[in-house]
Amino acid sequence: MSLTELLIGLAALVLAPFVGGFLRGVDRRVTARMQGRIGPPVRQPFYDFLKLWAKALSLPNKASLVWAWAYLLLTMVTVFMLFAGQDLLIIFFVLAFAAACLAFGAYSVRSPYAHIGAHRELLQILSYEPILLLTVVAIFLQTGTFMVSGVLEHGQPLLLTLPLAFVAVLVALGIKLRKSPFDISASEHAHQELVRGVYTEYSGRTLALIELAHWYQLVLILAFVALFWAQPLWAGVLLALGAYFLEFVVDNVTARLRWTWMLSISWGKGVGLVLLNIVLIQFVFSSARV
Amino acid sequence: MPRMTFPFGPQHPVLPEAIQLKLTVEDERVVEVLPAIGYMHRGIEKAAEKNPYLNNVFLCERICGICSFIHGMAYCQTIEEIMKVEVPPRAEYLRVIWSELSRLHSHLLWLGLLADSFGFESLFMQCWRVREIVLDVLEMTTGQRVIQSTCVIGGVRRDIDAEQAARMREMLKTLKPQIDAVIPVFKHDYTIKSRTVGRGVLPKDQAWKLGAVGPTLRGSGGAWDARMTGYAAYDELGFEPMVETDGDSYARTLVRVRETYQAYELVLKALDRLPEGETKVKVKGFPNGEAAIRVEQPRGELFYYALGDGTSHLERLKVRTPTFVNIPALLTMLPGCEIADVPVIVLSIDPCMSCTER
Amino acid sequence: MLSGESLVAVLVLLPVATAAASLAIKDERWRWLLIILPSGVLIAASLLLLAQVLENGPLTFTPSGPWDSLILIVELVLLAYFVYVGVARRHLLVLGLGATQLVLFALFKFAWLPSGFKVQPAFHIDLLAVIMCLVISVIGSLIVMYALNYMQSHERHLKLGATRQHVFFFYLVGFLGAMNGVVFANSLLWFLLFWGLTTLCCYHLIRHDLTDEAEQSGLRALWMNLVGGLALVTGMSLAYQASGSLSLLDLTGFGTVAPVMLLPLALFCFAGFTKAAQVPFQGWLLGAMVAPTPVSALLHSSTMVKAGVYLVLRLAPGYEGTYLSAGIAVFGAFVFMITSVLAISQNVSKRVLAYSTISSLGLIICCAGINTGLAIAAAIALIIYHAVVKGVLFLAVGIMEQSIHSRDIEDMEGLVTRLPALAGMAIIGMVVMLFVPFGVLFAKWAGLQAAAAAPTVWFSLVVTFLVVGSAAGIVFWVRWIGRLMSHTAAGAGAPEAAPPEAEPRGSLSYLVVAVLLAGGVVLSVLAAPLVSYLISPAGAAMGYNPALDTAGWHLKTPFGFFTPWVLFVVIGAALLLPTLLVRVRTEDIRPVYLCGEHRASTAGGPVFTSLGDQAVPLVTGGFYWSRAFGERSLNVWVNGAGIALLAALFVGVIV
Amino acid sequence: MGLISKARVKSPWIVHYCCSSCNGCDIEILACLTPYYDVERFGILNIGNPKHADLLVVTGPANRRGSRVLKNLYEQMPDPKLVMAVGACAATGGVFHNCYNILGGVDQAIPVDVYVPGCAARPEAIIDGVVLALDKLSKIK
Amino acid sequence: MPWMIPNIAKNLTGAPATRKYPFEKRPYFPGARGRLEVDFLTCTFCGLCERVCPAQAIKKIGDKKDPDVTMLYKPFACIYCARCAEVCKFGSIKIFEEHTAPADRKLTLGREGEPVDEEFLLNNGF
Amino acid sequence: MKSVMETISVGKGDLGLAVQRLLDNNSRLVTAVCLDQEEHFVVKYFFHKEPELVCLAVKVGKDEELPGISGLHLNAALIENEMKEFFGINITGIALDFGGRLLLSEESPRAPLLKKRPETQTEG
Ligand code: SF4
Ligand code: SF4
Ligand code: SF4
Ligand code: SF4
Ligand code: SF4
Ligand code: SF4
Ligand code: SF4
Ligand code: SF4
Repeated sequence: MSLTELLIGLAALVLAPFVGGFLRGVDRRVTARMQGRIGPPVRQPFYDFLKLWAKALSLPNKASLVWAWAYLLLTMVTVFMLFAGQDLLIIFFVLAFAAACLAFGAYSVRSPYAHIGAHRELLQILSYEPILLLTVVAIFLQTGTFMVSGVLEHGQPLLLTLPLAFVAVLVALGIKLRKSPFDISASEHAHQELVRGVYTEYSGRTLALIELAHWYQLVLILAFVALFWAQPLWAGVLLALGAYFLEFVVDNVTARLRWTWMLSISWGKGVGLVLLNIVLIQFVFSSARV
Repeated sequence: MPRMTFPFGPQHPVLPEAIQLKLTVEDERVVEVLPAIGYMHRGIEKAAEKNPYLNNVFLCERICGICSFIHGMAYCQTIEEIMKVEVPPRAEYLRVIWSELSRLHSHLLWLGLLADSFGFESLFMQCWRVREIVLDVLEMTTGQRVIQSTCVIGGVRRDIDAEQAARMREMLKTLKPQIDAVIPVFKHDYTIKSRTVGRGVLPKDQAWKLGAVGPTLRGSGGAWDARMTGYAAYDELGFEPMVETDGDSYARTLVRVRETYQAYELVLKALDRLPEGETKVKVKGFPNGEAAIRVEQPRGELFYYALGDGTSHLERLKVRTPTFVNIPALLTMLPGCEIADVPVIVLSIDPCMSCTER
Repeated sequence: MLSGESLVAVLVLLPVATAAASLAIKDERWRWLLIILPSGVLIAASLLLLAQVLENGPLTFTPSGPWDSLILIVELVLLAYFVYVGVARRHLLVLGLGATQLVLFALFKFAWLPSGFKVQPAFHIDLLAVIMCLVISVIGSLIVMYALNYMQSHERHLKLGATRQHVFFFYLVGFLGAMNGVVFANSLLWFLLFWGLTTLCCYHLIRHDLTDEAEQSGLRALWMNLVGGLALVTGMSLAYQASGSLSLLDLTGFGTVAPVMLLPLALFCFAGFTKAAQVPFQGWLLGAMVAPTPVSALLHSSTMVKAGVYLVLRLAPGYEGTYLSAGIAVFGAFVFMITSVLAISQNVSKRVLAYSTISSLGLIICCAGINTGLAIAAAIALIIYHAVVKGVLFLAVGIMEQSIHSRDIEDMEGLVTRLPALAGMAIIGMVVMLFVPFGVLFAKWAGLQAAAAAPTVWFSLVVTFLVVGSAAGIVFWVRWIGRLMSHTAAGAGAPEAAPPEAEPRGSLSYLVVAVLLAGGVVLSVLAAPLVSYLISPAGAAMGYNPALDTAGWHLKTPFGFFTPWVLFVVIGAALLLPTLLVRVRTEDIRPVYLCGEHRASTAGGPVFTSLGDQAVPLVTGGFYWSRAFGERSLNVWVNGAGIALLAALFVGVIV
Repeated sequence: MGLISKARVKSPWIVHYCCSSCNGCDIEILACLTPYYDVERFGILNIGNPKHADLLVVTGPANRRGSRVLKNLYEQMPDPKLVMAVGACAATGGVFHNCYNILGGVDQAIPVDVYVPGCAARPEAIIDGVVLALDKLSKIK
Repeated sequence: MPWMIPNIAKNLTGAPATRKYPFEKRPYFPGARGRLEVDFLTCTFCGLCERVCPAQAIKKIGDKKDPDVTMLYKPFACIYCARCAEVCKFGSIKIFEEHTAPADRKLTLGREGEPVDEEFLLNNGF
Repeated sequence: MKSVMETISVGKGDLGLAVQRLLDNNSRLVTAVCLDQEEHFVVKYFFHKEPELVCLAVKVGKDEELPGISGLHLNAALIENEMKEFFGINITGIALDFGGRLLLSEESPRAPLLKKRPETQTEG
């Protein structure tokens, strides 16, 4: 890791919450507009965060505190690693650890809603993890490296050769962002049968930590999407924002589905698409391989 | 297999009102449901004995705030029957208009809540947005959005004059295309169908035997609607019940969808044929005798029984609401479904605990 | 310093001698002494052997003396004994397989091999063998020590009249010797004997409790392993016919192999699959759970199944670049995935562990099949880490089982408050098993990269299996950890949390678990030196290019980069920060959300008010999705697919 | 004071409990969330979980079972927290004042900070009530 | 899935439906029952309104001949049914269209339309 | 006019038979109303007999038992529970007995709908 990479990574750590919070604000605003409402101001997530931060401590037990912190810190590591140009596989392994910490936090309390939420969270991991990892492999097959820095140096936009994988990533994105139809373990929107699922037992400051971690995660995932058109950078940013917008649309035109359906979509269609894409590039673009 | 037993309610974001379902699940599958109710019980039947009978109109309206007009009307009809009051025809028509407006807003409200129960937030918003127009019409014609306090014994307290009628027609005209825009989503959307088709199936004979009423019964193919008895002006307006045969949550949705249109048509028809004349007759004396009345609410058949002994206070008032008899049906639908289906199936009978428990 | 030869003698014969002695001695106190002392010697000897091999390179020798004849006699007796078991237990499969193997072996030895045929050298001990020996001797000895405590309680629970521990320790300790023999042997004739001895020990250990279930499981293990034995004998004869040699060195002889050699190699690998309980032979390992826990621990972590993967790995240079290699990779990856998925539906702790073992072995086999320097390194790393961590988990579960009298994960709910030390160790063990930056995942990472870099269309299938399998792994491990952790804190309306049960922290079995766990963590931290001093050289000794660069304690492949220590720091911070930053008072602890109907919880957990204002205890059982992932719905497909893949393997090899 | 206090005022999350109300006020509260009134403009979210909420909105009079639930919910909310009683029932029992299972207004069970009159309370009145509640919130240290 | 798209597309491109209350107040419908005012000066203390009030939100304290006779009105108990206004022969009860303002105390209005203190209410069993 | 009603008085013992006869006719229970008439209860069972209502009236002494009909018609279970709870009327054999805790809670008045409730009750 070079010094510049280190600095970029650190800068990302500082900036990501602002970008993530802002994007969440945009999300809420645009969603409101799609619903014919005015919606909250774009800076709303920051108000929410500060308010939660200043609430009195109230916990179901001490362990949940540790897991909330672990969730945040591990997520921050992934953001740092991505922007410092590190190994994509490791990034997603760490991300899985982070997601597991969220589930651990929910499991650590004997609470029915948190438990069911955690069980469903596991199913979500089961759904998106293969897509993400396999996509990383597909990227590797194109670029010959697992390193983000290497992917950035790759001249050609990945989207051109990995269109199917990109579609699958959009599915994973929806699951990761807990957007309808995949908001089964915990919904951003409260009217869900699990109350708030994995977040049910958190409150105040721990909830703020989790919110912060979500902002980081949003940045991470969108940055990963941007890798599909890494050069020039603005194209990648546009691509990521476009994908994000697409998630709003899908969120607003679908009902929440059951987990069986989610699994069959993500394994059947998601993993299937990436696999197909890999096979395709091995046959069609075999000359492009490094 | 390991089980989980936990309370679903009384405070739960997807439950419209306070009721607790004690759920026992295996994995995501519900194996046992026991309802714990009484969170909404007030004692209205007793209070109705303590109040002068004329005041009870306002009490009865507040048995439920959603179709409050119909509750008030049912009470009035019961007393009118005991006291042999002839309600003027214009009042009968006005009663139909407000009843059907109540149904219209109630069904739109329900469609929204259903959408909410499977996380279709934008659809919920859209339905409620459309519903606001109906509320505006109600507010304009009765003075209040949700609890109208307009029906009284002997007729109605307010009239719809020509100017209001014109404005009402205008507002209803803007309503139609908006309803048209949301209904196809319920009918055709893949995700919605996958959440409702085949979920919470209630076969026809079971629906009948368990006493199910309203869209719950009609969704299972039972062709019974209390409006078929032709109270108020339904006789003259003509009325056919809306029936679907599949008996699942989707069928119940379709029944309500069709009733939404039907209510809309009925309002316009009643408005067109609104006879001239008095809206209210003076009522003298105290009720002496008994009567039982059935009217159709958005959720189904409502039953009122009153017994008067010739004093200013009733001897007994009994209200049996549609949800009360739909609960046994609900309890047979739930076992075997997934946790995620619980809110959808519960909502599919459009439960109203506030009137169930009175 | 002792000579290499004598060290080998110690490592193979000392266990045998100890075993024999423990059979004779029934006194508890003496047994402790008798077991602990040789265990120490064994560990020391394996370390010395490591030093030797690191210094002087592979150790190759043939012991002098009439060993060959002895081996032959013991082998014949062993096979005859299997036949006897088949007869005595009226088990046709055992009988048939034993008899066939006996006949085939006798024919091969007496009718085919020229008399006086000798395989030189009998032993070839390279770094891979030493690593295996370390795993066997160190972890194995620790497990044996653990068993001392365990078996006492076990027999107390069973209320046995006369102790049968001497028999138990006979097989348990003898097992270690046999295993060391397996990994040291170069002569296939010797190899076959040690291989058969592990089968024997395994059979007796599984049926140790002598219940019906134990007998059945023992016999199942026996016949399945005899299938492997038969494949081995057949392979031997074919190999001899093709190459005229029975030396593993020749078989894996560097350079290209003749296509005719592929079939015997495939048969050997098949034998390895049976021993490693790969689909469709997973049944014997699942059934082996009926045995006392030290047996399971031994079978799963350091011995038996490891012999299977060792063989496949050992032969890897032999089939490098062939159809067989690709087939093995696909097969291993498939097993890795499908057993992980099956584990999701399991609520019996030992079954979860068993499936996870099979799954990990599948991954090792898959890596062997990928057959590049990186993959081989990954495979070796996995063998090490898996052995250590699986040891921890099995031993911890063993103690749990004796404390709570159940092996059901459901009954382990909230064990962190009841048995904090033990549950804590188990949780850390599972985390080490599952997440970066710990060793097992490092190996998985390397394996995945190796698979992705293997350049044929086949490997996209392998990669897909691998990613789905690792996701499934997260599900069952995290859920299990969750079950252990789930508790109601004191202050959340609870009068006081139930006091933890008395945990005998100082006892030997706790110590063993702690030592193994510490080993797992330390080895994870030391992943870089481990790779550069042991794993890469071991691969190099087998003829692979070292593929991992460990400069600056990073782990670097040609295409990826991993710095474990950063993550260790973060995890440390995550644990420390909240403890340092936040003061939690009891009054900050709130009852859990129960829709507004919670009541003061009892020691048994939260309570809510329900029907008729009655208090109802909350029940939070785990989800296992058995309709979707259950054995009942999947087993037919799983076994079918396993058989199909194996068939494809052989068909491809033959054609 | 300052930033935190502003954030509190800008981000009131509500939990709603329907305590033997007639539903009239409940649906008006819901209507506040929908496009025509859209209280999310003020950062209001109907979060549905007392542990996350700042404002407990109660409709309907306190009946016997309901007041038990109310106390539980109130206890689970972390400070600072407010209670808003919506409708005549929630304030005094309203039309149900003489029902035998009714204890009276919500204040019979938990302390109430803001009362919103009406039967049913109009969305505008509810919004006014929220504004009043936020005013109180801004004064909490 | 595509069935909702026209709706959200229309919403996204059109103006939001939101009434910007409290910044913009829309006119009330004539005849809406929002706020009650009892004109205690024209009131004759006949008590009719008290008798018809379903919520007991309006009450006469004392006898007509009593010099201390007063009317009490509880806007927080009132269900705005307007029965009282209907029966009052003296038009002493007026209904306004805008709603009654929320407050942090349940005010009871007395003689001059001023809040009455709690103690008085308690003493008179109200 | 709106709903025609025919009332049949039946004895306590004949209730089951009468109900069964109605059910065989594809009628179903709409609800039952209990009336407290000082020295006895009158329970009126309203049946839906397309499209009219039929009322079976049964007179029950205050301390007599009334056999429940929920065995014949599950639909009646909740109604019978409620009557038992509100009036203290002794209905036997209810299919699903909530034991007086369906709507009323511990602290609620007992049998609140009786005209003259026992002195010990707290006023609601
Ligand atoms: S569903 Fe409606 S009534 Fe129920 S809690 Fe949510 S907003 Fe309130
Ligand atoms: S007589 Fe009775 S009912 Fe009539 S006004 Fe007086 S109190 Fe009311
Ligand atoms: S059924 Fe429910 S919504 Fe309809 S009037 Fe009765 S209480 Fe109201
Ligand atoms: S579970 Fe307990 S009692 Fe049973 S064999 Fe194991 S240790 Fe003994
Ligand atoms: S105040 Fe009126 S509308 Fe609101 S809940 Fe009470 S009775 Fe219903
Ligand atoms: S007589 Fe009494 S009621 Fe009439 S105006 Fe005078 S004070 Fe008022
Ligand atoms: S409006 Fe109705 S509730 Fe209010 S004071 Fe008048 S009569 Fe009473
Ligand atoms: S009815 Fe009118 S005049 Fe009579 S007491 Fe009431 S307000 Fe006064």
